[in-house]
Amino acid sequence: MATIPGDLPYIPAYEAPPTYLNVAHTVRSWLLTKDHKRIALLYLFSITFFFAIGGVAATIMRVHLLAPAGLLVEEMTYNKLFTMHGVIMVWFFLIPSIPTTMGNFLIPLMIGARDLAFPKLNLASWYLFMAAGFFILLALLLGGVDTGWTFYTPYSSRSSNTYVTLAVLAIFINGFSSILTGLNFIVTIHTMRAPGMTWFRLPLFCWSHYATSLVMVLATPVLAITLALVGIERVFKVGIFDPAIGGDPVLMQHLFWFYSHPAVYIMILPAFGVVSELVTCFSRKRPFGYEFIAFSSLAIAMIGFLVWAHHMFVANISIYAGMAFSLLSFLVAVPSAIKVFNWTATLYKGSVALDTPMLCALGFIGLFTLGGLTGVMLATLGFDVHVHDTYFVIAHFHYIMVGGSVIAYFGGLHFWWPKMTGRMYNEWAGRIAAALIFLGFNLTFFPQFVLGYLGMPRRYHSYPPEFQVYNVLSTAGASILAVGYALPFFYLLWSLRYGRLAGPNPWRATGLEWQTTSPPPKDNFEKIPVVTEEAYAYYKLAPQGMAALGSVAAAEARETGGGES
Amino acid sequence: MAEDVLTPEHSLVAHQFEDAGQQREASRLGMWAFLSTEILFFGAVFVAYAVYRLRWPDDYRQGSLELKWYLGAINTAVLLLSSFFMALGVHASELGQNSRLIRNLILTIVLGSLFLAIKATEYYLEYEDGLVPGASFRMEPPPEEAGSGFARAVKSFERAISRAPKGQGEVARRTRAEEQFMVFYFIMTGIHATHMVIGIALLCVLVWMARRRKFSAAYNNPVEITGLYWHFVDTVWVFLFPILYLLRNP
Amino acid sequence: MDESFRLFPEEASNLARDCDHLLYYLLGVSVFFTLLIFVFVVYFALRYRRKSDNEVPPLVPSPLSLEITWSVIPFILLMIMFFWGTSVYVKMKKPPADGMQINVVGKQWMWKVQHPNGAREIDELHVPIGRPIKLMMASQDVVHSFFIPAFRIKQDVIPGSFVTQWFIATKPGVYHLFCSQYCGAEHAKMIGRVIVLRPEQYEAWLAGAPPDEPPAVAGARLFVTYGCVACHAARAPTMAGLYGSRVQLDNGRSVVADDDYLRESIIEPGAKVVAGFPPIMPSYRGQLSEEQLIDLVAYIKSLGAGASTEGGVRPLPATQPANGFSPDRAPNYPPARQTPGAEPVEVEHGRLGGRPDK
Amino acid sequence: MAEHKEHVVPPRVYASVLVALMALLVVTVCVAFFDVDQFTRAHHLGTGWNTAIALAIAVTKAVLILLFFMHVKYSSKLTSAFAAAGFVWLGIALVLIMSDYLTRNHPPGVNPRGEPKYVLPPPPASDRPALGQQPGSPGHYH
Ligand code: HEA
Ligand code: HEA
Ligand code: HEC
Ligand code: CUA
Ligand SMILES: [Cu+2]
Repeated sequence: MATIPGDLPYIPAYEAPPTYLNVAHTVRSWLLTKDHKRIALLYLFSITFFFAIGGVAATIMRVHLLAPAGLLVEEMTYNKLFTMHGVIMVWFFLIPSIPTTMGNFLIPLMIGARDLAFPKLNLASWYLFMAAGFFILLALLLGGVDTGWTFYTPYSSRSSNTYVTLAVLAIFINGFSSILTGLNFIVTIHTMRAPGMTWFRLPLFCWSHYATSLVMVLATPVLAITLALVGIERVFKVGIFDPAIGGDPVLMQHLFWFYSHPAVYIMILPAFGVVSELVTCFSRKRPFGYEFIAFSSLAIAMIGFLVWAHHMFVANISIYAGMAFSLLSFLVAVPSAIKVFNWTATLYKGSVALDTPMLCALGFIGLFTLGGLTGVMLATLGFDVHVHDTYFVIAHFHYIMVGGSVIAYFGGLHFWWPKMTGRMYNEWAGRIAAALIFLGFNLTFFPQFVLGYLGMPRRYHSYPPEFQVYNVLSTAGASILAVGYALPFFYLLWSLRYGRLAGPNPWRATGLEWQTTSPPPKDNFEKIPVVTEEAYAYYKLAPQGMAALGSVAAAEARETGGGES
Repeated sequence: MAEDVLTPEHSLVAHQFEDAGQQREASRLGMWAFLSTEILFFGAVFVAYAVYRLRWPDDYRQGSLELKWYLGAINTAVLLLSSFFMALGVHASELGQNSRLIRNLILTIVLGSLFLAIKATEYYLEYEDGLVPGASFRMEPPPEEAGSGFARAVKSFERAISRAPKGQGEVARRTRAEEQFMVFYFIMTGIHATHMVIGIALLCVLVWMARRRKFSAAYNNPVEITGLYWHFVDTVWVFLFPILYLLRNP
Repeated sequence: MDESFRLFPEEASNLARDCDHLLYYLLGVSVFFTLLIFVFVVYFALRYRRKSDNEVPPLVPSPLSLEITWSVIPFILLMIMFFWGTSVYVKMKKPPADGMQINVVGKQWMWKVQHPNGAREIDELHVPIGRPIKLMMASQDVVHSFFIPAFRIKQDVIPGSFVTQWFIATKPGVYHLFCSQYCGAEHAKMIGRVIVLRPEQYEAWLAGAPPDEPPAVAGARLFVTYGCVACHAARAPTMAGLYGSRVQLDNGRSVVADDDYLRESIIEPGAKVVAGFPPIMPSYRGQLSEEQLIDLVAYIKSLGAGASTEGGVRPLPATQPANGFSPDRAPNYPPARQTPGAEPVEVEHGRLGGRPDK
Repeated sequence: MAEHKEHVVPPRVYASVLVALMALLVVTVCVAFFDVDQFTRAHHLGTGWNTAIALAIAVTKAVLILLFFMHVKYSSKLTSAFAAAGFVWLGIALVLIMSDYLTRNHPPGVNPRGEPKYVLPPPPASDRPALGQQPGSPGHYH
């Protein structure tokens, strides 16, 4: 266990020195803050906002698809809805979600640093994000974009008469926000670790964020320039990708996926990190195969760069290239498998507590497995030809992105909520929400696998009647899902005022972030801790040691239903 | 050395760092990570260029032939020289020699601006030749006498240095692929020039800071990392020059 | 069986069976591992539930052998997927030489189909069973994707080049035809029907369809109206025997004159210039529609394949019509969907065929 | 600060690097006006040498700048790793994208469009522009 010299006793919040939250109250102190924890909260508000917009778009789409001819909206409106849904969910919610909120908040805490290496860049990154958000909302309000989140040329550069240029600009700017975040994490993890915090004592959360950051830094510029080229082609009517004026549309797809496949690992690797933390904490075990989990993150990040053309198997690429990319895609499944098996094995002989975060983590393992396995099916050449661009693909990636990343995000949010706010949320509400999300999710997206194999193409505003049953099931699931997502919104807000005080370590986790107060003081630690032990050394604690780890706020909250403070 | 007023070290270290060494390490690593981003930023266009160049080798070569290689060569020399002065500037700052630092930074700025001036001239000549893609791209190469007096002077210079007798028979028509070459030419050199402008702005800030004696042998991170950036932009040009101007053989 | 609870689409081509078998394997692996993980997670979570708040479980060593096992087993299963999937893919991409060529042009938002004898249809594709069909596809505007779920085939139709797809239909019926690549407002309406007929029915249908010029004949006319003959009778290389031959280019390379080369030579003559000829041919980019290009290429192909390289004027085929056609004459398509007398008498209505006409 | 005194590169090194860079610049320009392929083809050494030489010189120049001007030679392994990463990843993009474009239409028969498009040429020597002739002068179109 790592120690802070002069171990802090448990200090109730009202006597505590100012925390990062109440050190200053002005709007200015928030908008110009360089504190990584405050920036994390700024991000939290922003991405929640975007998640709601993306979710509303999804809900409208699902309701619309209740009837074969479509219920609600015009063709073009539907097209703009799924584009906005994809663009916002991917770039404005999921890619920033875990890194910019939990990553920002926790990485310095976990490695025992006072802040990220470049606090100003961190703030700049948020402003870039907001600028990008402004442009994407502007595009939405002016009339929307209809190209799909993939912006394939020549449709995007020649044919569409919607606000493509504006949307492309927004994503361009957003890319730089993402790059700055990644850069900051890389440098922080390399140079700012506390004394004694060697690489193999790093929490797995940091390992996976390190891998994520590499992908952010090395892949995002390619997207930026590709979309810039699309914009240039569109505005100046010159021939870059449009075959009518001398270009090659497939090249655009290559460049787009060179970013966008690695980007899916930007979305999942942080979730892996969160799940590693949750599984270890709630089974009080050192993770099974720590090094394997750590290195598989790096392996996924690396191999993830070599597989992009599996999105283009029917785009007339050379069949040799098809084979190479298929083979490499299979290789990516091996490190993913290692992770899944190691998490499962970590439970073995553990002390498993099924609190909300853990429920999310276990749900994640199951749903990610299913999503990943269907990904492997898609990487199979002969099979992909049939299901490419059908609902099978939609189901695959929602299983990973919603069933995986978003659930992990919710798990992490609940887990670190007491650290961020100092309050416990209502445990039973949390469990109900987790169960609703799990059920609603499966009902929404499982039927889409069948739908996809039956041949229903994606991005369809209307569909043949024999597909209706599955669509109705899916919509029914989506409404349960929506309720599941809305719940946390309320009880988390509620807990800010009425939640039980959490104390520094409500879950009795190891890890430096739990050794400072909740919420942490502005500079994180009174004194930079010195690390003397590996991470997750639960087994070294005697039961008394476990008791000394912290309050049992979590257990009490569970018993009393999280009530008054 | 003696000219420097050494500021106490701790005031230069940002609060999140333990000491100046950590800070230096961090800023340097940060810059290198940023440069790897930049490599891929430029790189994607290079890849696209390579794909198309392989597809239309002749048209792209034809495009190369229409560029003014001597201006490109002069610009390369200018930029290499500026990099040299930048390196000397960093050297000066490492030794804490403030006035030498300022001198070298200013030389770098002057050369960088000269590069941009030459580049602008080139753009102008290309505009007169009808090489700007889009509506003003001319499929027929302009007749020898076309253009402003300046352009005509350049052309006669060109005739003088070219060894092959000109003006025999028809000149090949320009093709769409050649226009595409020009698209890439303008995008690549345009992004590069934008980087130059940013670099010059950073250098100006450095001069301003140096004037106010912000740097010392103990603290010169901004100079060092701006230097890295400048050299990187130079490196990009080192590749742009041959692939755009010099691949003129079949 | 209730229509709406179908789990698998109809198998109506030679490729469908392969794809489905592959699916069974993939499903087997997926279901197995999903269940495995589910079962273990649930079992462990319940079996090792926390008993007391201060419980401290022991350290469980993580043996390397276990890590290796659970890397290697999936790896092996994955490699089986790879080889199996690839073999199916290669089959899908390898058309037999004797295929009957049907031309397909995609445009926002319809599929235009032309049969070898010239018969045209829109958003419908009549094919006979038991015969390899090779689709030669082109797109007039943006990327479309030609998708027949019952055949398990799909091919993006990329503008700017010809793409091909092949299949042998095996089961008479009416099946869906979808456009599966987003292509604009009415992407969801860019759908149609594939009508699979017995060979005799197909012949009957062909005979009943309104006659139209076969592509090669139309191409011959275009060759005249667009002034190609003016040059290609004298100053420019002859077209006879060009298709399939190896053409020497002026940059020292050589290419095989395939469909795409012919297409490119017309659209972008400067891209590959034949050795020994001046690059004087004008570009026809933007002047010829994809259909006209297909026609021209068909015409050039009809002039014979081979490796003849001697120059000289070769005669235009006898079918060459009189001059005087307006090149921009609207193509004379039969009205969509009302192919008279073409409705097959005894097509077993594919169970998927319930889609009403738009 | 005494414990990690940075390596200070003497200006003499910079000057020699500059000289080398300028020399390479002159070489690359000169080579561009000389049709190397003409020579190599005559000796069965393949084609594309002009491009190869130009790129090799560019790489050399870049390496010189990186090593000396940018101090990679004197920096930590970590710095070199990040300096290399960008180039390596660019290489990935280039190689894998080219793996598609260069193997299109292979093998014969598999892709309906026929045989490999580009076949190595043995062109008649007389067709080529004379040595040293300005490429692109109208003459090269016969
Ligand atoms: C977070 C996002 C995310 C993640 C992590 C993944 C992960 C994977 N994806 Fe997915 N994918 C998307 C998001 C994601 N994908 C999106 C958004 C699209 C659609 C884009 C669009 O067109 O709009 C897509 C599309 C997509 C396609 C293209 C489909 C098409 O359009 O035709 C393919 C094809 O190969 C694919 C494959 C894979 C593979 C092999 C993995 C692997 O990484 C999965 C590895 C994981 C496992 C394999 C599970 C765990 C393993 C075990 C439990 C062990 C047992 C395993 C075996 C024996 C195999 N994905
Ligand atoms: C991170 C990524 C992400 C997430 C989280 C989701 C979430 C969901 N997606 Fe999304 N989806 C994509 C990424 C994502 N999707 C992408 C990339 C595409 C492809 C786009 C394209 O084709 O270009 C796609 C496409 C897509 C389609 C296919 C459209 C088509 O092809 O025609 C469908 C259809 O069912 C769908 C449904 C859903 C549903 C029901 C959810 C649900 O999980 C959403 C549930 C969320 C809510 C319902 C919001 C709840 C929040 C609140 C209620 C808070 C309250 C707020 C306030 C009070 C302010 N999605
Ligand atoms: C002004 C004269 C001219 C006209 C008009 C013309 N061509 Fe050509 N064409 C040429 C010349 C010269 C070449 C050989 C040089 C080259 O490849 O560009 C050529 C080459 C070709 C080739 C490649 C031949 C080979 O041997 O590989 C094809 C195919 C072709 N033309 C088709 C057409 C078609 C179809 C049209 C009309 C739509 C047309 N041409 C109109 C002059 C012309
Ligand atoms: Cu055509 Cu979608
Ligand atoms: Cu992918």
